[in-house]
Amino acid sequence: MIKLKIDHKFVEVEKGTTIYHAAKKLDIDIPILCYMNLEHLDIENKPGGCRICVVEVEGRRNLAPSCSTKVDEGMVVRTNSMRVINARRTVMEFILSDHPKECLTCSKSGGCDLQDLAQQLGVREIPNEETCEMSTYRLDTSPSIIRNLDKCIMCRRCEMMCNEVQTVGALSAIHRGFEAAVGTAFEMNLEASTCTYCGQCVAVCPTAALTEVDHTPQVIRAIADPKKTVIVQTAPAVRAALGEEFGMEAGTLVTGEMVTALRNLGFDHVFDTDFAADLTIMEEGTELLGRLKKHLAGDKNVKLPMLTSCCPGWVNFFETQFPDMKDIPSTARSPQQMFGPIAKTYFADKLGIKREDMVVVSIMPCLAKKYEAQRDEFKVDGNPDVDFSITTRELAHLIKQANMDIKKLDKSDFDQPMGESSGAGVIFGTTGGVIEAALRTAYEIHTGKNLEKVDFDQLRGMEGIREATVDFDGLDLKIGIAHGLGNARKLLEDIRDGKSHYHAIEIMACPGGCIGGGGQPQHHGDSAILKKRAAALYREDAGKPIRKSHENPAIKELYETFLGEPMSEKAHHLLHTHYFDRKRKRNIGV
Amino acid sequence: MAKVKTLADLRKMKSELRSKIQVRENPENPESIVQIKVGMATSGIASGAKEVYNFFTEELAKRNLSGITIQVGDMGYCYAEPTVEVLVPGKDPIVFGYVDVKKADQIIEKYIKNGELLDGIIPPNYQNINE
Amino acid sequence: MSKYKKHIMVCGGTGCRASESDTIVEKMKKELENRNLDKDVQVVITGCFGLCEKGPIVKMLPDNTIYTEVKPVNVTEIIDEHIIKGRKVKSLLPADSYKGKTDSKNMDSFKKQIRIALKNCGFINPEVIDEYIASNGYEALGKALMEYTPEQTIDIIKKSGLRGRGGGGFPTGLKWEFAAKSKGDQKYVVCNADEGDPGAFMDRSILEGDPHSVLEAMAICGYTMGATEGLIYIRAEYPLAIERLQIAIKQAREYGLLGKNILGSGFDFDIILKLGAGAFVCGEETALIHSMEGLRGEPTIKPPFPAESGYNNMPTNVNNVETFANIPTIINKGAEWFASIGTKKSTGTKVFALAGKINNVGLIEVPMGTTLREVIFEIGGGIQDGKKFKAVQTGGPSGGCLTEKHLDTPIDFDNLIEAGSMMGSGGMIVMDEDDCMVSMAKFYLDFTVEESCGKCAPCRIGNKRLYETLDKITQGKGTEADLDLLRNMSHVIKDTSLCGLGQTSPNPVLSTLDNFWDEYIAHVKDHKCEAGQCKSLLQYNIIAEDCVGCTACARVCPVGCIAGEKKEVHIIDQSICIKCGACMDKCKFNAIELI
Amino acid sequence: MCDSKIKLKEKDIAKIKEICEFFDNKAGELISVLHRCQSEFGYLPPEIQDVVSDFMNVPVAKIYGVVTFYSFFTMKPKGKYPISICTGTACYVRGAEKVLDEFKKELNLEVGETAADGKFSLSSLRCVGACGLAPVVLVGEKTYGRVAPDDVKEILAAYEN
Repeated sequence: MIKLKIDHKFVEVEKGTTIYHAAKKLDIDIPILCYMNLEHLDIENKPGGCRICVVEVEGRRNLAPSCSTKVDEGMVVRTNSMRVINARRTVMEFILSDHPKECLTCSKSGGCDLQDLAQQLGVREIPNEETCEMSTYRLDTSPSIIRNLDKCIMCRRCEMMCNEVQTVGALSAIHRGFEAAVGTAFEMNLEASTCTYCGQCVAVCPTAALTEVDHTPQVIRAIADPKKTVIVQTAPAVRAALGEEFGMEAGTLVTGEMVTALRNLGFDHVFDTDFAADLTIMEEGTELLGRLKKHLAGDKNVKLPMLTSCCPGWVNFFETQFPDMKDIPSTARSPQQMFGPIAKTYFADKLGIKREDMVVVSIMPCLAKKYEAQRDEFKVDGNPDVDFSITTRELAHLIKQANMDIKKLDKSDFDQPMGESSGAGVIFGTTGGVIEAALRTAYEIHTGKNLEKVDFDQLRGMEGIREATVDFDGLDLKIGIAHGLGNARKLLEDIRDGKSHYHAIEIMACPGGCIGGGGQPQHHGDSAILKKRAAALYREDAGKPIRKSHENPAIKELYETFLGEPMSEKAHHLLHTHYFDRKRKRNIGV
Repeated sequence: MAKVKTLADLRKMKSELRSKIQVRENPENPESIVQIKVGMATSGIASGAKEVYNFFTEELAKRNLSGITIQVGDMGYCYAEPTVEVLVPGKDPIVFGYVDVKKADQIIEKYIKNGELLDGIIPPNYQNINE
Repeated sequence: MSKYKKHIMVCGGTGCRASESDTIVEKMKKELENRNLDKDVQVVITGCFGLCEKGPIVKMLPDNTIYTEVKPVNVTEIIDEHIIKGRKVKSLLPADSYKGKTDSKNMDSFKKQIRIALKNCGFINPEVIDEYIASNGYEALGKALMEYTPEQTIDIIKKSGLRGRGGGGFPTGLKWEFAAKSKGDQKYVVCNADEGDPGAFMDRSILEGDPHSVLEAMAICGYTMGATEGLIYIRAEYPLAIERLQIAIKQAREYGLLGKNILGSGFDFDIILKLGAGAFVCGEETALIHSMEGLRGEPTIKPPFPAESGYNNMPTNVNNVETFANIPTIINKGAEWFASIGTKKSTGTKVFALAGKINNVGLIEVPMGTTLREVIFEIGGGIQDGKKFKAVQTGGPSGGCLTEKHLDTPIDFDNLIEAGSMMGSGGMIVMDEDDCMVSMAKFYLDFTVEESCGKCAPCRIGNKRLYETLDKITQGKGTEADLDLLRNMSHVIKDTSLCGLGQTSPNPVLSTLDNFWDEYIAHVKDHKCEAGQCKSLLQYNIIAEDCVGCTACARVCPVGCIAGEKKEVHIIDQSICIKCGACMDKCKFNAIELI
Repeated sequence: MCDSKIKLKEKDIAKIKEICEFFDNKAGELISVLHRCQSEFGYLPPEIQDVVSDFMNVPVAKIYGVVTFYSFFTMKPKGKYPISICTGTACYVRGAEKVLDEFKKELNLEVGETAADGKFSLSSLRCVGACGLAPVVLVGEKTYGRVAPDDVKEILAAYEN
C-alpha cells in the first residue's frame, strides 16, 4: 500500500494506482476528458492528451496528468491550487478556441462532455477569439455515421475503439500539429473505408465529432403523412437502456412505457423485433441443424462452424476483412431485415394495403442497422424492407420532443400479431443470447425431447471470448461466443488456420452485444451499466410465459399460413441473404 | 579484410598504422609526402569541396608532386568553406579557407612548391586532445 | 624550396581589421621593402585567430611567436627586433599568464576551444577505419571489454560527470545504470541522430567526420547494459552521414569490431540504421522509439522510461550523437581527466553550431563554463558588418534569447536554464540590431506549431495561439493585454504539455518578454519596430528637405496616397499607404525614408 | 479526399511487394518500407499506400497517419527540379524569408506546390546544416549558398530550357 496526501488529506491506495483514482477514494473528482476506462474490456484510453486532469505534485517542475501518473509513497498532490485551476481553465480555453461554438444546434448539446467541462471550469470567453484560426475538415456523411472533425478534440477514444477493440482499422490519427485529427485513410468517406458502422466510435466520442445520422425528421414526416401506414419495431436491447436517457437507473426495463410512447407518437402499429428474432431462430436454427446433419453424415464440403449473421456490424466486418470466408456465416437475415419483408408482405396483405403505402421504422441500439436497412439486396424495386432505422438515443429525443417522460407513462402491450415474442427473442440483445435462443429450439427439434432447463448459464457472461459444450442428447455440440470485433477476428483467424473446433459461433460486433451498441445511451465506459442492461433482458426472458421461439404462436401461424416451413423457398426469398466481397480493391491499371 | 581478434591485435595494428604516418610526415624520409586534407562534410561539399578535392588529386599527379589528397570531416570553419589543410612534411599544417580551383592552383604553385603563404590562412583556434 | 625564410601573419578577422590590422600589413610590407627584406619575409593576412579581444594579432613564423594588441607604431620594432635581431618584443607578448609559452603550439591554454567530441573531425578520413584505429580508435572498446567489468565501465562514465548532450542534460552514467539494471530478453542501445533543431549541425558533423567514434561508444554502452543490438535513428535528410555510417558499420563488421565475439571477449554487438522521416518531436526519446517501431512519432508519458520499457517494449538506452562521441575518450583518458574540464556540475566540453549574424560561422567545441562573450566575440569573431550585438539564442526553438547582460554567464546546463534558456543540442544563433525580437519569437513559434505532434492540447492549440498573438503584435494590432495573455499562455503550455517539446516551446516568448519588454511595449503602444523588421509597423516618409517635387512617387503609387504639386514637397497619407515601397524605389533623390 | 489517381502497373506492385518482403512484411518496418517506396516512385500516392497496406497487413488508415505525420513523406509528385529553401534559424536571420518570397513570386507557386508543367516544385526545409552558407537554396542536388533575392532569377534561368 502507498500512502500519499491529496489536497491535505491522507489516503492509502494500492501500488500502481493513479492519482486520479486515489483522489476518487477521497471523493475528489478530478475532471477528465480524454481518459476513459473500459473495465469490461480491460482497456484504458489514456493518451494523456487533453491535459485537463493535471494536478500539482510537490517536487515536480510541471503539472502531472492525474489519469496516467502513478502514486508514489509520500507524494503530496494538489488538485485545486490556483496554479492548477488556472492551467486547467487555460487549457480548456485552448480546446474551445478550436471548437465550433454552435452548441445551440449541436446534436450533442446537453450530453456533451466538453460542454459540461467548459461549464464546470467556468470558461466564459475565449481570449482573442477573432484571431483564432480553427482547424477545419470536410464533413463526411455516411449511411450511419456523420464525422464532423471540426469538433474532434483528439481524445483518441474512437481510434482506440476502432483499432484496439474492434480491429477494424478505419480510423487513425492523421496529420500533425494543429491539423491533427482522427480520420480515415486519405480522408476518404467512411463509406469507402473498412468501417463496419458498429458505432463504437460514436459511443465513446465525448463531443459531436462522431454522431449518428439523424433519421427522426423522416420518421416524423412519415407519421404525419396520412397516406402512410407506419409500423414500428423495437429491438430487445432498446427497452433495457431507453430509461437511462430519462434519468432512470441502468437496467430498468421500460418495455410497456416504450410501447405507450410509440403509440402516442402516432405509429400505427407497434411491433416487436423480438418477433423477428424468433423467426430468425427458426431459420438459423434449422440451417444449423441441416449443416450439422450433413456433417455428421460425413459430408466434407459442409461449412462448420456456422456463424450467426444477425449483427450487421459483424456482417460488414467479414465482408471487408474476411471475404474469403463469406460462405461460413448463416444466410439468415438479421431480425430487423426479417421483420421488414414480413411486414411488407404478410402484414400488408392482412391490412390490404400496398407495399409503397407502408413505412417500416425500426428502433435499434445500433448504427450499422441504418446502413443495413439501406442495402440494395433489402429493397424491392427500390423500396426498402425497412424504411428508417433510428437509435435508442434518437427515440429518446423523439419522445422528449413530444412532451413525454418515459418515467411517467403507463405501460401497454405490443400490437398483434408481430408484437408476440418469446423470451428467446428478448435475449438476442445481449452477448450469448442468440446462440442460447437457437439452442433452446435446436435442441428440441434435434432431439425431439422437451428441454427441461431453458437457461444455458454456461453461455452467459461478459468474457470477450467464451465457449461451452452442450449435450445434444449424446452429441457434444461445441459453441463459441465472441463479442467485440477484435475477439471475432481471433476466432475467424483460427477458423482460417483450421484450428477451430466449434460447431457454431455467435458473434456480436459490439462489446456486450446489442446492449452495448453504438446507438445506445452513452455508458462512459461504466461496465456495471452493461451488466445491468444484460440482467434486465434475462429478467424479461425469465418472466415470459413462452421462452422458446418455436413455441411462439404468432410464429407458428406465420409458417402455417404464409411461409410454409423454415428454409422453404418463400422463406429463402424473404428471410435469407447472400454476402459480398467488399475488400478494398487495389488500384491496378493496364 | 582480416578480423581483429584481440585487443593486442588492435594495438599492434595501431602502432603499424602510426609508424606509416610518421614515415610520410618525416621530412628526412625520402618517402615523405605532402598531405592535403579537404573538409568534405555536407556543407563543405555544398560549397564546392568535391571539385577542389578532384583538382588536387589530378593536379598533384600532373605536376609530378608526391602527395595525397584525403577527404575529412568538418573542420569547423564553416564561414570559410571549402577549407583545406595542407601538411608539408616538417612544417606545421596550414589551413586555407575559401578554396576554389583557382586558389587550389595557387596553393600548389606558391605554397607547396615554394613555401610562400597565401592570404586568408585560418589559424587553428582550438586545441585537440592528444591521446 | 621555400622562397621566403620567414613569414609574418597578420590577423585579418573583422575584429582585428577594426583595430587597424590593414594599416599594420601595409606598414609591414613597406618597412620590409625599405630594409630590402621583402624577398625573404612574407607578410600574409590570415583569418580570425579567435583572440579578438587581444587583437590585432600578429604571428611570426617559423618560430610561432604571437604578438597581441599590435599597433601600427609597433611595426618597426617588430621588424627590427624580431626579424633582424631575432629578439622577441617583450611588450607585445600576451599577458603575464601566458609568458613562457608564447609560441602558438604551446599556446593551447590561450585557446578557447578544446576538441573532444570533434577530435577526429577534419583530421581523419571518415571512410577509412584504419585512420580511426591509428588515432587510437576502438582502444576504449577493447579496454572496456578486456579490462573493466560493465559496472566499472558505468562507474567511469558516472565519475566523469558526463551529462546528455541532446538537451536535457541527464547524467549519462546514471542512465546507463538504469538500463543495465532493467531486465529484458533483448535490450537496445539507441543513438539519437535525429538532429532537428533548425540551425544546428553538430551531430551531422560528427557522423560525417568521425562515424566510428559513435559506433565504438554504442558498443561500449551495449556491453555495460547487456544489449547486443544497437540502432541509430538518423534523419533521412542527412544522406552523406547515412552513407558514411553505412561504410563505417561495414568496415567495423569486416574487422570484427562489430558482430560476434568482439576482440575475443565473447561480447556480441551489431548496429543497424533506422531512418527518421522529418519530425522534430522525434528528438524526444519516447517519440523516437515509436518512430523506430513504424508508428507516428508521438511521445508517451514517462514513466515507464525507455530504460524499463523502450523499443519493442524492451529496456532501451537512448543517447545522442555528441554524448556517445565523448565516451571513447573518457574511457581512454579517464573520468578524472574529463571531470577536470568544464565546471563542477557540467563537466567536459560542448559543441556548438555558431551561426547567424556572426563573422565566424562554424562548429566549435568549448569547455563548459566558457562565457557567451568568449564564444561570440573571440571564437566567433564578433558581429557581422560591425553591427551591434543584440541577442543570442541557445537551445534552438526550446531555448531562449539571451542578451548583453548574460554575456559573461559561464555556459553550462544549469546557468542557461536559470537565465531562461537552455543548452539544447547546441545551436547558437547570434542576432544583431536589425533583428526584431518579437519576430524572432514568432519565427520559433512558427516552427513549433509546424512540428508539434498534435497529441496534447496545450502544445497543439496553445502554441498556435501564441503564434497568432505574436503575429497580431508584429502587425501593429497588439495590445498590452496581449502581453499578459502571452505570458499566461506560455506558462500554462510549459506547465501542462506532455513532452519536452511543448514544455519548452514558449521559452523564446518568455525570454524575449523578460529581456526585451521595451521592444514589445514599443510594438503594442507606439506601434514601432525599432529593428525595422515588422513591415506593417513601418512608415514611408518623405523628407521635406530632399523632396524636389518631381511627382515620380505620386505617379507610381498604386493607391494614390501621395499628394503634392509639381516642384513642391509631397506628402504620404499614412492611412491609405499599403507599404509597397514603390515610391521609395522610384525616388531618385533619396527623399523617401522608412521609419 | 485525394483526387490524384494513378494506375499502378503489375511490375510496380511486384516492386512494392519486393520492398515489403525485404523487411519481412513487419509492421515495425513500415517507415523503412515507405522510405524505399518513396525513393522508388518519387512520392506516395494512395494507391501505393493501399498496396503496402495489403502486403504488410497494416490498416491503410494507419499508413496514411504515418505518411501525413512525417514531413519527409509526400503524396504529391515533386517537380523535375525540386527547389527547397532552407528556413532554419541561421538562414532565417540571414534573410531566407525574402528569398523564399522571391521564389514564390517568380514561380507563382506556394510552398508545397508543384508547377502545372511539372518543372519546378517549391518547398521549405529546416536546416540542411550548411549554416555557413546561409541562406541556402537547393535545386535538386545542387546547393546554392548565400543567396540573395536578386539571385533568384539567375538561379531559375539555369533551368529554363
